[in-house]
Amino acid sequence: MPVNFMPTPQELFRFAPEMLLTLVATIIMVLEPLSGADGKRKFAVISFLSLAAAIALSVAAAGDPGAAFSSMIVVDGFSTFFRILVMVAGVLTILISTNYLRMEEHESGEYYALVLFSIVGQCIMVSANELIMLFIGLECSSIASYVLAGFLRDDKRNNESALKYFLLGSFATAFLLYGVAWIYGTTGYTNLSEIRRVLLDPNSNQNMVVISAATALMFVGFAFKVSAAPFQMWAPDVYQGAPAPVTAFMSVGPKAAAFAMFLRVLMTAFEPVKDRWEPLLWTSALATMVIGNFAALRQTNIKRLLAYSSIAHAGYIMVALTAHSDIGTAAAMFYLASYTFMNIGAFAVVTYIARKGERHVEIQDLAGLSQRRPVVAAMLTIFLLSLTGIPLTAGFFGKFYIFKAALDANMVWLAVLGMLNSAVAAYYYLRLIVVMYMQAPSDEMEELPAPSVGIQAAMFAAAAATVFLGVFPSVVLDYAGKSASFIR
Amino acid sequence: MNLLDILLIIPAAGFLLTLLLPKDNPALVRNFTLFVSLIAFVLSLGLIGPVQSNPGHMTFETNTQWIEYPSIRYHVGLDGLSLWLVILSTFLTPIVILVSWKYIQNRVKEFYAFLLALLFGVLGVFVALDLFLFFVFWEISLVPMYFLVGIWGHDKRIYAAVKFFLYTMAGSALMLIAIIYLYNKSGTFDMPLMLDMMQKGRLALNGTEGFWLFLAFFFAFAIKVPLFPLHTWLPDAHGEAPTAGSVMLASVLLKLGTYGLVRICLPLFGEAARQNAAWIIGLAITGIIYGALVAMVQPNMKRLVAYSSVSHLGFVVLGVFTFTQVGLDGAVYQMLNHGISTGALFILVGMLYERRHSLEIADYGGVGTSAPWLSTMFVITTLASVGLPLLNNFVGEFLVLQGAAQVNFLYAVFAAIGVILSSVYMLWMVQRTFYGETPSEVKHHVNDLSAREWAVLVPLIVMMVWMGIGSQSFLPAVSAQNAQILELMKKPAAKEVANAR
Amino acid sequence: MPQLPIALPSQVPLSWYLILSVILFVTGAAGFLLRRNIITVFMCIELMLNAVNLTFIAFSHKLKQVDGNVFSFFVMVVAAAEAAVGLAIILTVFKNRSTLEVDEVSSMKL
Amino acid sequence: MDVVLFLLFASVAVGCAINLVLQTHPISSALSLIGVMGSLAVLYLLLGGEFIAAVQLIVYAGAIMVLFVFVIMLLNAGAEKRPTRKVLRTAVALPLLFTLAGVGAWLAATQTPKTDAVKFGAYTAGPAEVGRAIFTSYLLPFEVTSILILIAILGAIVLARKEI
Amino acid sequence: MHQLWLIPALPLAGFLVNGIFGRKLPKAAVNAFAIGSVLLSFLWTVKILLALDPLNAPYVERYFTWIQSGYVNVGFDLGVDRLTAVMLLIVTGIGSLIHIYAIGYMSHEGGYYRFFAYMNLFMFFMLILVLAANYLLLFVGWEGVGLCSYLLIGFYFLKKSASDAGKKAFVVNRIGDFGFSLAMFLIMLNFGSLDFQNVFTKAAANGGGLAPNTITLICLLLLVGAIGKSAQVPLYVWLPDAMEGPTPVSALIHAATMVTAGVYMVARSAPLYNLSPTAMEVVAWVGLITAVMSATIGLTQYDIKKVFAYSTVSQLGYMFLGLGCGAYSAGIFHVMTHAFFKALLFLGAGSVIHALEGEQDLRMMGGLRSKIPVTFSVLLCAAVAIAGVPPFSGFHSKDAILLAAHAHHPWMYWVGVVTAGMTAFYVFRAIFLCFFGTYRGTAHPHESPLVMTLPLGVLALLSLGGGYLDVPHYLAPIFGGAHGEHDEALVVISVAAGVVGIAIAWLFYVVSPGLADGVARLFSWPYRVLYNKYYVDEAYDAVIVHPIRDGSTTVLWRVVDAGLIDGAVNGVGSLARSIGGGLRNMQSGYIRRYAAWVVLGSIVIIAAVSFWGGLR
Repeated sequence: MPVNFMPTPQELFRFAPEMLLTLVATIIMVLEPLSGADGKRKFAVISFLSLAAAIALSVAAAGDPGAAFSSMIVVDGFSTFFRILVMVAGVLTILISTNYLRMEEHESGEYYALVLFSIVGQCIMVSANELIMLFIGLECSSIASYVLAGFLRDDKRNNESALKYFLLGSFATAFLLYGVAWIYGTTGYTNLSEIRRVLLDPNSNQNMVVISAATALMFVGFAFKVSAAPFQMWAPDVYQGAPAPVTAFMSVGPKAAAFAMFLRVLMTAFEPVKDRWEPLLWTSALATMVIGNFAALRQTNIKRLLAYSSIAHAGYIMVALTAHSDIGTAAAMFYLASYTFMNIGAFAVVTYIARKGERHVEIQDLAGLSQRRPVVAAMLTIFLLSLTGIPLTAGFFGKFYIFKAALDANMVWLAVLGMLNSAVAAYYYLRLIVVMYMQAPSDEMEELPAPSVGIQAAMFAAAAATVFLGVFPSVVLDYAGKSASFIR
Repeated sequence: MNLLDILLIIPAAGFLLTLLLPKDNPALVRNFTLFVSLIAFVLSLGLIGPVQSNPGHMTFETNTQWIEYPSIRYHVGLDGLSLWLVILSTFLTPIVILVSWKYIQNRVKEFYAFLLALLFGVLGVFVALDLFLFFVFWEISLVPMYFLVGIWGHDKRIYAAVKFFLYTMAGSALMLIAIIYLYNKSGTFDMPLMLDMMQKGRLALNGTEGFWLFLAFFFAFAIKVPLFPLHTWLPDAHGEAPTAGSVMLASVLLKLGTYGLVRICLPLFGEAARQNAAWIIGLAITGIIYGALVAMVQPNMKRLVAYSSVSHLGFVVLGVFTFTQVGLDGAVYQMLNHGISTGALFILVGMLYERRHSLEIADYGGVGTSAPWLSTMFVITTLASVGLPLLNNFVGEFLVLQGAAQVNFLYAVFAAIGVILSSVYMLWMVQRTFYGETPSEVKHHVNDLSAREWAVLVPLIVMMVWMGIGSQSFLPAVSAQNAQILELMKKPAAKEVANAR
Repeated sequence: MPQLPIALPSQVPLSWYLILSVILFVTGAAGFLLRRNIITVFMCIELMLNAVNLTFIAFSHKLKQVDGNVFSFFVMVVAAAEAAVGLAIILTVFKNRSTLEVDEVSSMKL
Repeated sequence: MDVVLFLLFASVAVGCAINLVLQTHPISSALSLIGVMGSLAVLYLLLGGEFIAAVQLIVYAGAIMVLFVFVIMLLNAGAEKRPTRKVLRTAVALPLLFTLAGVGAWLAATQTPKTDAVKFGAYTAGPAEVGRAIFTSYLLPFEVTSILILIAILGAIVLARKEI
Repeated sequence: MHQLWLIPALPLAGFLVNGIFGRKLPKAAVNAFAIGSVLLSFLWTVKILLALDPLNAPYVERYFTWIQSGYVNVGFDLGVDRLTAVMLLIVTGIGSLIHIYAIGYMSHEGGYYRFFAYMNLFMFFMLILVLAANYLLLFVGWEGVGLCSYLLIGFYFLKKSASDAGKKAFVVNRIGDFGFSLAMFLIMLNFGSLDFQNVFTKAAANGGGLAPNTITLICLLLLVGAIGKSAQVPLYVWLPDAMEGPTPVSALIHAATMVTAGVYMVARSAPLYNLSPTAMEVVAWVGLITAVMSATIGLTQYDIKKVFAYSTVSQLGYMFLGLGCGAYSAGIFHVMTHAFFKALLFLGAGSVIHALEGEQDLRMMGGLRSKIPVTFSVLLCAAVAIAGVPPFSGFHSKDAILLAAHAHHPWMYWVGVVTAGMTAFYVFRAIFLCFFGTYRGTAHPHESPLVMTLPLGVLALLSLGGGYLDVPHYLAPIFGGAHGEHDEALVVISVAAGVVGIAIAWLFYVVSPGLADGVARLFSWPYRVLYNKYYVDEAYDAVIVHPIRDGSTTVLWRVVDAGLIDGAVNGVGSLARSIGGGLRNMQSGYIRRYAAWVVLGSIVIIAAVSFWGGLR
């Protein structure tokens, strides 16, 4: 039995971004106790740079696609897309975090290290081609997220958020794992391509009942991670309780990675049994949209509102998943990209508005923002319009592609219901705009200081990306379309 | 890069530049936006000649790729149908900018910026030949209007703005689905291409598809028109919007709906349109009479005018769904007429509001004594609105009714009742507002027109007379394009007959 | 060896292991739903993971592959990591609220 | 022999598991869990998982559970207060769980191949086999678990350390 | 080219000048523009008519295409034929006189320039109406005069009753126009043109191949228009109220010109009506009913202008009777003579009112014969003319109509005769109440200035001698010759009826003034009905106006619009919110409950996927 301990340089190169980030995170971890209270800013800079370098490495690695480490991971267009996406989300998160942490007097290198680790986990998730790999990546990402959610350890809401996230997350992971175990048992493989092969093999004589049950168990795990109905309950509580920048990150990075892994599992391994999945996805997508949108109608806390909105958006992406097609995959990828920018942008504003102790997270705290900080208000308006799906913003094209994919797959009714849902959604996004633009600021509002450079940079970058994707969506979509076929 | 493209760019660029202007210099903002809108207007006049020389075809066409997949093209062009609507938009924009000169005193910059953005949106809708592009502009036009109503409106402005937005969103949601569905059927968003495919039999919609697609588009447009019973957003939006908003809403935005009906519903879904014409005409006529009756009893001027719009737009829909040359010409002409005369009515109501700060008719009376010219203008506009001959609305109403009579004489009978009622409510408002003894509040606050207001009103009055007498300056271009549309509606049926043989 | 009232098979069917794992898994889930002490709730998750491991190893035996064993090894590692973080989270919760009642950690709702 | 051993330890495992759920004091629960783990280790052995049985005892029962017990002691967590009667909740939750168990058991019992029987010694995954797998095809996950543990350490530090 | 367009354009110019600059112009300039333009128009008319004489065929000038769409092609065309010529002369001639009169009458009123501007505008539209060479242009004038009528009735806009009356006039006219426009649609549809020449040529050729019912429908709808404009039953209600306007307006618009537009239009459409005996019958009936009904009302009124107003309605009924009997030329003849004497009656009444500083109630007059002799004498001229006393103008035209009626249906003649008697009675009743007996008022009567009496004199001459202008003969080429042979006996009877009416009036109001009241008491119930004008206004209010207004407010606006439609819309909104509230309640905040959802969800999903999917 030839035993090959040594990975080839090529393999290492394909895994280089993760290695770089791990290295940097470890260094930060080590240096953290050695730096003084004022020297924490450098960790942000280091993380920022390392993420930039990792993005560059991912791009470089994409030039030489292929599997690595006994097919544990694959570097293809799809994984590169999501790698870059989660790293960009990380960059934006770091930008909006620095000032927040300083304000909360919790600035420390560990935060950045955790973000980096979480991103490593997500990168592994999106490129994993193996259920084990996928599971470990998922855990890396999740555990780091649990900690981040409870990062301000003296804050009750942080604790609660972390506990809920942790307990429910682990609970759902157990279901996922159980599903994996059964899949392993029935097919004999944990490699996605192998599973596909077995399922396609007409001679394998698989017991469909068990496979279905196993996929259902896995679905529970995935649906939980992407906060799809009926497993979305944790999201509002966790999002509301976690520190604002962390919420921004959680609603984007892990979600995008979870969707990526969901897509890959669905499209690669279980595409042969997609008939089984379809009604399930259909129902879940619809329920997710409905729950997210309708429940958001009654929210007064911006973070919680955005949490419900993110549930609703998960629902839209589920519609794309339901389509089971390259177009659907590409649509989901594009949507996640646009969603990343608009949502982090929105959270950047929330982070800015909230200020110390997150006291200002009620919708009414936005009153008259357009007069107090016109630029910030304009930015938030762009993000909200994009979330609503108004043309010339990324969100519009996202929805457009998704519903186009749904129609391609002949799911006219799902598309119609989805669009009507997005009309409902317009109501609560509008409400924020109403408060910003059409209500006068109340007298007892305290002075809003100018946003920090980081928040400004994040806001502008996100807004620019939102508008750019809204005008020239092909830039991303073409890429997504090309890479969508890789996961089949 | 032809004149039309430049015309589209100007308001967009104006919008962005306005945003860059200093916030604390409203005069600069006003002058700048006025300048921009005047340039747009002057340029748009340059469109007339080329289009009129070839009104049945697209002129100033630009067709370049915007997005590769799915193939979305920046395909714009102008024909006889859209020409006058484009000019109406550019014509009214400087006017509403002038109207708001004094009225808008807070957040001036945003206000004027939104006006330019609105112009951009509506121009885009009128010139887009790609369904997707059409939809994009359709939605873009929604946003500035939302802000105009929501920020600078009256007391219930937020409710009105949100209602307006959600109503339209609900409609456009379905339209988007239909657009995508069409794309999936045909592989293109390009309207002329689609029509061509239909003519050649390469794109055929079966009955059910045609019906649902038609309905999806129709629903979106009917909300915008607004057709009874989808009209309830209109009185609220009109009633609460600032003058400029009401004017643009009534004069231009409502036309998006009727324009869509003519531009998209008729040629693309001729068969379905024909099959559904009966109940749609029923709704249109109901709207005509209903709008008039409800307008009659409104105590608030703006709401009155708003309900009158419901009535007037009913005529347009009626004309469109007669599928006759006469009716269609009348409908399109009526769109323009309504734009001018109802716009002017809103401006005049706004002028009264600026003076007396009330929209309740009961708060007025005897304005004729203290502001004779204002009253004169108001009466002239009212008369135009009730369809007095030699003023603009008459021509449109005459043609629409003639077209209706051609299809079914009873349609004309019932629709003509609306004409009677329109004189009732309009004159009643005039009487209660301008005649009688002058209360002291009115006497002290309501003074006659200023030079700026003259500048606003005279062009409108001139247009009313011109369009009433010289309809030949406008109608031939419209007619030619409408003939094309009717021709397109006929073709598939003819083909079926051919296939049956 | 006394005669058992029911006839036992000479070898244990694989399904028995699987049924056992189902029972353990469900018991863990039941504990999660029924217990109110956060630490106990957490332990129930561990129980569920154990059930998963049992499945892996049973299938590993059936398939004559080492992969199942490896997988359950990784599950253990993950369980350890989770335990470290989870207990830390529980500690912070306890520090702030002085309670381990899971239902009392419910300030955010609706 | 296999059957007896299986039944014995299976019943111990189930009994301990149920005890875990029923006990109100966390310490008792923790000890029950250790019981479950111990008996599972035996079952692993029966299934040929020698390495994993050892790890189960050393790492799981030995380290992780000790950590649990340690925390329980540290927090001085007493027994749960007498739960307020939540008849409805129990009435809903228990049938739910029984259904889940029923469905799962039914699946396991009927939908797996009948011929598969577990023969002791038929297959062994000793340290050698596992080690070979871990350092060849599973090299990457194995390395990544180190990241995972790093994260866990970092997380524990972040959350549990005293104020700087 | 004879520049026909100048005829209406001149008053239009006068309107524009006075309307735009009138406020700043001195009165003399206003007068000069207003009256000058109308006079010039009159002179221009005369010049053209002389140039065109003998005008055996219509003369049409085409200017530009007004509306062109599909088969609809309407030009801005003006034309003259003999019918138009008669109308043109009446309109411009009487118009000029009344304009001159108005200088005196309006001299003390505010808004002087406005008055003349409106009057000129009216002249413009009226001239368009008679000159129009197609129905649509006729409709322009038709609506335009309605507008001017509205503006002029509401001239005293501070008075609510005045603006109410104006609105009423406009709206009722609009109901008529509704019919007219529908008729136009049908004409356009069936004849493919609105051009008089085209339509009539086609109609002459075997009815244009149209079904008789269509022709009848067209004629009846045209009649609806005519009824509205010419104040026939049932749309006459606006005309008495229209007396709220200044008296020259009543004379010009509501007696001499505009209200006869209906007659003109029916006469103009004679080629169509000739094809439809049914429609003709209806026209005759409408005319007769109107004549009788308003004559009876006129018997009891006390407002001098109201009396003349009902008389106008009644006389218009006569004209319609004539038209309906096929005697178009007689109808037009009566239009002319009526224009003379009714204008005179109103202007005379205006002079009386002017003299009494605004008093209009006959009961507050009396014995003015000596105080304003000129006015008295001209009014007397008018009265004998309207009473049908030979040889004055009214006699000739009324006679022609009654003879035609007799030829049509003899009983119609008898009704007409009775009406003629009533007409004579109430006109002279007014004269006697006003000028005989003793003065019952408080003002100090004084004779009107020359500028007012001069036109009165001219009109008096016309009233007396106008009957010798042989209009029926002049119009014979268009409408054919006289109808019904000249029967001396019938003439005598009708004259006798008029004389009897005068005699009774003399008896009641001069000889024994108490007698009238006695009769009124004797027939108190019929008297009350007549005095209250058959309660028609009240009935309209109760049956049409109030139901529509209240129904619109309560049912349509509050219930349908705000309640049902908006309620549904808002209901969807609140439904969504309550759904949202319900879904939100899933979010209890309890971890274990969330876990229960997870478990429940898994069970459902596993069951669904494995059983439903797997066992399929």
